[in-house]
Amino acid sequence: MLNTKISKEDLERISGVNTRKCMKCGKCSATCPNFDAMDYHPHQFIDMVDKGNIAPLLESKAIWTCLSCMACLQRCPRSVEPAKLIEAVRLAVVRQQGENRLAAEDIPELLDEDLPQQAIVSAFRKYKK
Amino acid sequence: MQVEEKKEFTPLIVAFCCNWCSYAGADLAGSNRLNYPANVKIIRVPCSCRVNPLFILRAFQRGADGVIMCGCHPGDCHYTTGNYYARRRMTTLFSMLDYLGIEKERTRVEWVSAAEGVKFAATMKDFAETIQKLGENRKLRDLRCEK
Amino acid sequence: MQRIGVFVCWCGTNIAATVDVAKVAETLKSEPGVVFATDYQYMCSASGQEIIKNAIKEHNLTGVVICSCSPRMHEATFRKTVQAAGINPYMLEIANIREQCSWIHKDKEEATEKAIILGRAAIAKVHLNAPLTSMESPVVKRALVIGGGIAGIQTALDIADAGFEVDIVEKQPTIGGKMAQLDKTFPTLDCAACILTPKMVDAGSNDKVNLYTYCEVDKVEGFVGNFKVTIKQKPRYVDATKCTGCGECTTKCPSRKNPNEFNMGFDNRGAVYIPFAQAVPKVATIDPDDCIYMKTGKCGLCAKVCTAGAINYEQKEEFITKEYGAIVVATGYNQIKPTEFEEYGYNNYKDVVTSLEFERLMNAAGPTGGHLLRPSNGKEPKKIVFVQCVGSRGQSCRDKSYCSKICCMYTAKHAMLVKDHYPDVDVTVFYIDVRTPGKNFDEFYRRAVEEFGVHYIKGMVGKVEEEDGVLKVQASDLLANAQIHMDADMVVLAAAIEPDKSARPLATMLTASMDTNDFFTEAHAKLRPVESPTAGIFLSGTCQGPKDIPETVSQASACAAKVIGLLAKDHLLCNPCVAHSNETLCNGCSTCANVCPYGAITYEDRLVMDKGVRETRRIAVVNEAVCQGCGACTVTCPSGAMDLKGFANRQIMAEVDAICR
Amino acid sequence: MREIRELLVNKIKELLDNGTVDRVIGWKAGEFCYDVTPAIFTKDDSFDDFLFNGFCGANQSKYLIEETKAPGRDEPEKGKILVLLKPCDSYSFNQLIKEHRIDREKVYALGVPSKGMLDVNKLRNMGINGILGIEEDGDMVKVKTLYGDKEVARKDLILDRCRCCKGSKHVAYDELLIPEAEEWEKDTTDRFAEVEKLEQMSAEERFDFWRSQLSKCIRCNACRNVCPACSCRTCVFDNANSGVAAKVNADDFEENMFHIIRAWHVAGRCTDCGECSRVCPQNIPLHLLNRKFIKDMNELYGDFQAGDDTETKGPLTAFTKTDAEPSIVYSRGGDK
Repeated sequence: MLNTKISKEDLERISGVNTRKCMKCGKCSATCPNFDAMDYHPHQFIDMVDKGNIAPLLESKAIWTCLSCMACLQRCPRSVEPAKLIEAVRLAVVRQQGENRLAAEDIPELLDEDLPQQAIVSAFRKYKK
Repeated sequence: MQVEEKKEFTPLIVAFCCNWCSYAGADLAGSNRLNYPANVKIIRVPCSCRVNPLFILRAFQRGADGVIMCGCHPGDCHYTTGNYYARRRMTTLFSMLDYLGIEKERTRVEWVSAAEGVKFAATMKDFAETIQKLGENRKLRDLRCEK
Repeated sequence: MQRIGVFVCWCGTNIAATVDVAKVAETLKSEPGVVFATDYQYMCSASGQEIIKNAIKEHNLTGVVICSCSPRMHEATFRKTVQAAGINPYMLEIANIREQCSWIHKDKEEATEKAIILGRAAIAKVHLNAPLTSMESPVVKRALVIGGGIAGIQTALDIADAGFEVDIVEKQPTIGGKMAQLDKTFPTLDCAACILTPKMVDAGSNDKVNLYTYCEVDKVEGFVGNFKVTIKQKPRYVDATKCTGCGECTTKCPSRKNPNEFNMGFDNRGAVYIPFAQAVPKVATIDPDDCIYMKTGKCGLCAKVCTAGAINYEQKEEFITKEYGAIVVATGYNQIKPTEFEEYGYNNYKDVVTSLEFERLMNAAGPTGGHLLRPSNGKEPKKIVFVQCVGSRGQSCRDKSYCSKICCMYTAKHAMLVKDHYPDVDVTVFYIDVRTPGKNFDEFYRRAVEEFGVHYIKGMVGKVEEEDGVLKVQASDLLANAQIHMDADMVVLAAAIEPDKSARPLATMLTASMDTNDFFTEAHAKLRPVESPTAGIFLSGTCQGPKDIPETVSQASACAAKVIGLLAKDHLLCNPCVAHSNETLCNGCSTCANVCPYGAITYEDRLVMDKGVRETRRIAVVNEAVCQGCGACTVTCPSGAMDLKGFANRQIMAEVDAICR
Repeated sequence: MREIRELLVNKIKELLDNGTVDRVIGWKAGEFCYDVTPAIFTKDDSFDDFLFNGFCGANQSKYLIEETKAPGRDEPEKGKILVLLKPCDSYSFNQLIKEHRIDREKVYALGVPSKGMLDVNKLRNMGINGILGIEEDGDMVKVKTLYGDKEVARKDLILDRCRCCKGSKHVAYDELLIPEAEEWEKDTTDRFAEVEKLEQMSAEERFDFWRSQLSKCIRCNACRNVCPACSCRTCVFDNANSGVAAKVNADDFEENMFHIIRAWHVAGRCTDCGECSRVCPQNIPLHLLNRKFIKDMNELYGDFQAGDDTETKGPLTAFTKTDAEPSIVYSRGGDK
């Protein structure tokens, strides 16, 4: 059972992100290369965390499909750094025992030669606390 | 039986006010008949950046129990930058006084605009109460005064 | 020892009801130096002032203390009074026993006691007062305007209109500035040239206005009323007095591959050129970097075709020094080149342009004759995407932190003009916020949406890539929570505007302060918006912050009013309560100059006699015409050499002592 | 130490001989072997009594104010003066140049290495008295006393101020005596540790601490006279017109006042050279006042080292629009 008591403050502390800096320009989601695979998009993470609407994010597919490519972080004109916030939501889930989506031992099987280095690194990042 | 006469302690407070904002704020408090303790005495200076630490120490030396400095809000200084310098000077000076063991509540900086008569009166009232509670300034005064 | 008179005002019952005025006068009479004390119903009245004047004469007073209302109320009145009786107006101090005493206290005993203490403090101060004389400095009745855009032109014309001479220094060969490059202007859509060029002609032909085009400010000395400015005339290689502006040379020049700055590089000009047809002055200029003769010594075609004999390859830089009473900064802005925003592909794709470039593409006098064509293939675009806030409102190193203010409106204008000229073209605008405060501005924007059918989408563009000659735009539609992919033939970037690069070194020359974005700082954000804190320096137009044309013109005229107010005076009376450096105490350490917001402190080597020794020392010198008397220097000076007249260290300490007695 | 002295004397002679400089500020023995006094040597002087040892701690930069000032009337124009700067002295040197107090053109600055200077009080605290002679020998110091010879580890005698040394790099020089002087092995202490300890105390404890220290002050002005930042031509305390002139401390308040104002006047300019505490005959830890200002300014306005260069404005002559408010003082320190 997921701990749904993760608060906005927890996420801000883990990520160092200040959601109030966002000016809702959507540049993060405009930049996102994996937009279609995400049920919640970078700008929504910022907005929903800001509003304290966190439970849906903890259950979301997006925290696993986010590539951690950091494009949104790079492009954000206000340095809000959505990627870090998504990472924080993911960590909030992963840090609960047994909630990791991917076991370390499963990863080698999934690797293929075309997979970019970054994807492998981010896969490990998503693996466990 | 002799009863020692106990005089109630009324603190002496010196307020340095910049001419353009806080002194005008004090005037506005007056125009609006907003009461604050009579033991607050105002000294007019052109700008908060004119307040030399020597003046503050001098006030304590001569028996002031609290010293407050008021200036324009940062960004609104009549001379554009004066209160920015004053802010750094007072912060470091107050920290030094605290370091020497002088009660930190005896010194204060408050930004009061010409429109903030209410704030001026409230600030002075509050500061006077704080000093009243702290009691007499004994740590930083010229003891010759008592002779 | 001073002979001090104390005058306690009743202010009707305002003071007298809560303060025992007679007791105050009586008590203060026994203060040292007080030779006369009285109270009266209204000190500020004619008869009250008479009492003061008589007492001064009768008792040979050297100093006056008035216990009355706030000095902010009647200090000026009483200064005149004492001056009329023959003593220096600065030998007066006011004890504020109304606003800061009678009005706020109810207990009469308490208020009376406080009034006495306030009176004592004023007496203690007067003891240390010294007569002060306001310095007078003459005003040179000529203004300099730096920058010849719409702001500079408007300011100059208004100043000239008041009968004062005014010089405009413009670094380009012609005045006109950015506005000359614009097509139409919002919110009325009248053409920029139609409203600007008459003003340019006015400026050129007005005999009170001198144009120094192709010139730069080289050096500024002096202070308010008395600036001495050296202007550098860059060589045009054309004798401006002979050139008739016929343009023959510009058509014959064989060096043709030089990007035309006026048309944002969309076409080429000759090495000898006149920026545009309505240029003022209409004089040709040779760019030595492009000229074949200047580079190789061969050609000289322009000299041959010039019947006026105006071409002069030997022309040299010249320096002109003139005096001015006031200087107006009107250095304007530039639009940033969004080269660092690689996601928009500005560097790679010709069809991604900035809005100023787009302005030229739409302009009837532009490279395409006003026919909107794609720069890549010269075909008409069918779909245009506008992106707002490019480089504005950001916090990263490539962004400006401020809102560029004009983009929302000109983007709406562009979108509307495109739809007006080419109704079939699909126009989409990506925005973060649409900001349209201004008369008829929001109506204008709504017309673009409602009448012309421009699509406004909330969200930014994340990526622009070209595929088969089509720009693929990837963007957010935040309200639909979707990432959109759309094709476009052109992408127009509303890139941020920034102050002109020449502003920073100019600010240093003028000792005028700037913010971190290099916009000039105004003396007061609300109450003195067209003056720099440095006396005699005025701000016109976008050098102070982003502005549209209506706002620029109103600020330019406001600025002119301030300049005229200054130039109308024959002399400036300086505030005598200024800083003063004691030469025997001064260390020459420069700390005071570091905190002076006005650049009023300079240093000179002076022969000083101190403790029986005569030696040359570096000494701080305060320019009393420039100093405004804030006192920042007096506190930063460790040796106490710097003091403030009228608010001297000893005066303030005497007040402290009197209060704490 | 001997080898360095020899190297130094040779270098000085070379610079005097080739006319680069016409005099040098060096050191001579005072009454005792450990009270070394700065002294001027010229070409004609014998260098036999020229000293260079662990007691040559004095920061010489301040002398340059007098030595490089414009000549008075009828005075001959002097040539360049050679100054020997330890790494820490070079900060004061820079600061004085920033303040236009030294004419850089009239100085030849030779950077000399330092491995920490010695504190004779530490010998005394070990119970070693009647000192006749001190000889440094590598890591050891040999002390000749009335009561026989003693040997002490050099590191145990290092001045406290050197234990938080700014490093062996000179920030200003014309030439370095030993170009690649290596960092000496110091028993490093955090220079703000003592300040922090005080900050942690209650206000009453702090007050008692400072009263017990400052009440020792005999107002000899040694701290003021040695300080390269406290170098006003006329000090406010000596200026009859300043309103605060005082030659002696008449009471507790004036003891406080003198030291607060002294620390305030050098705040943002003090390079933390530690000379004030070194010369105090009453051993008052005066540097703790200066360090408090330095620590506060570092924490509130960003790290700043006075004398790092000759241009940067000090923290009290600069500002940012978002500086902390003075009320921050209420929430800092030990007793909140």
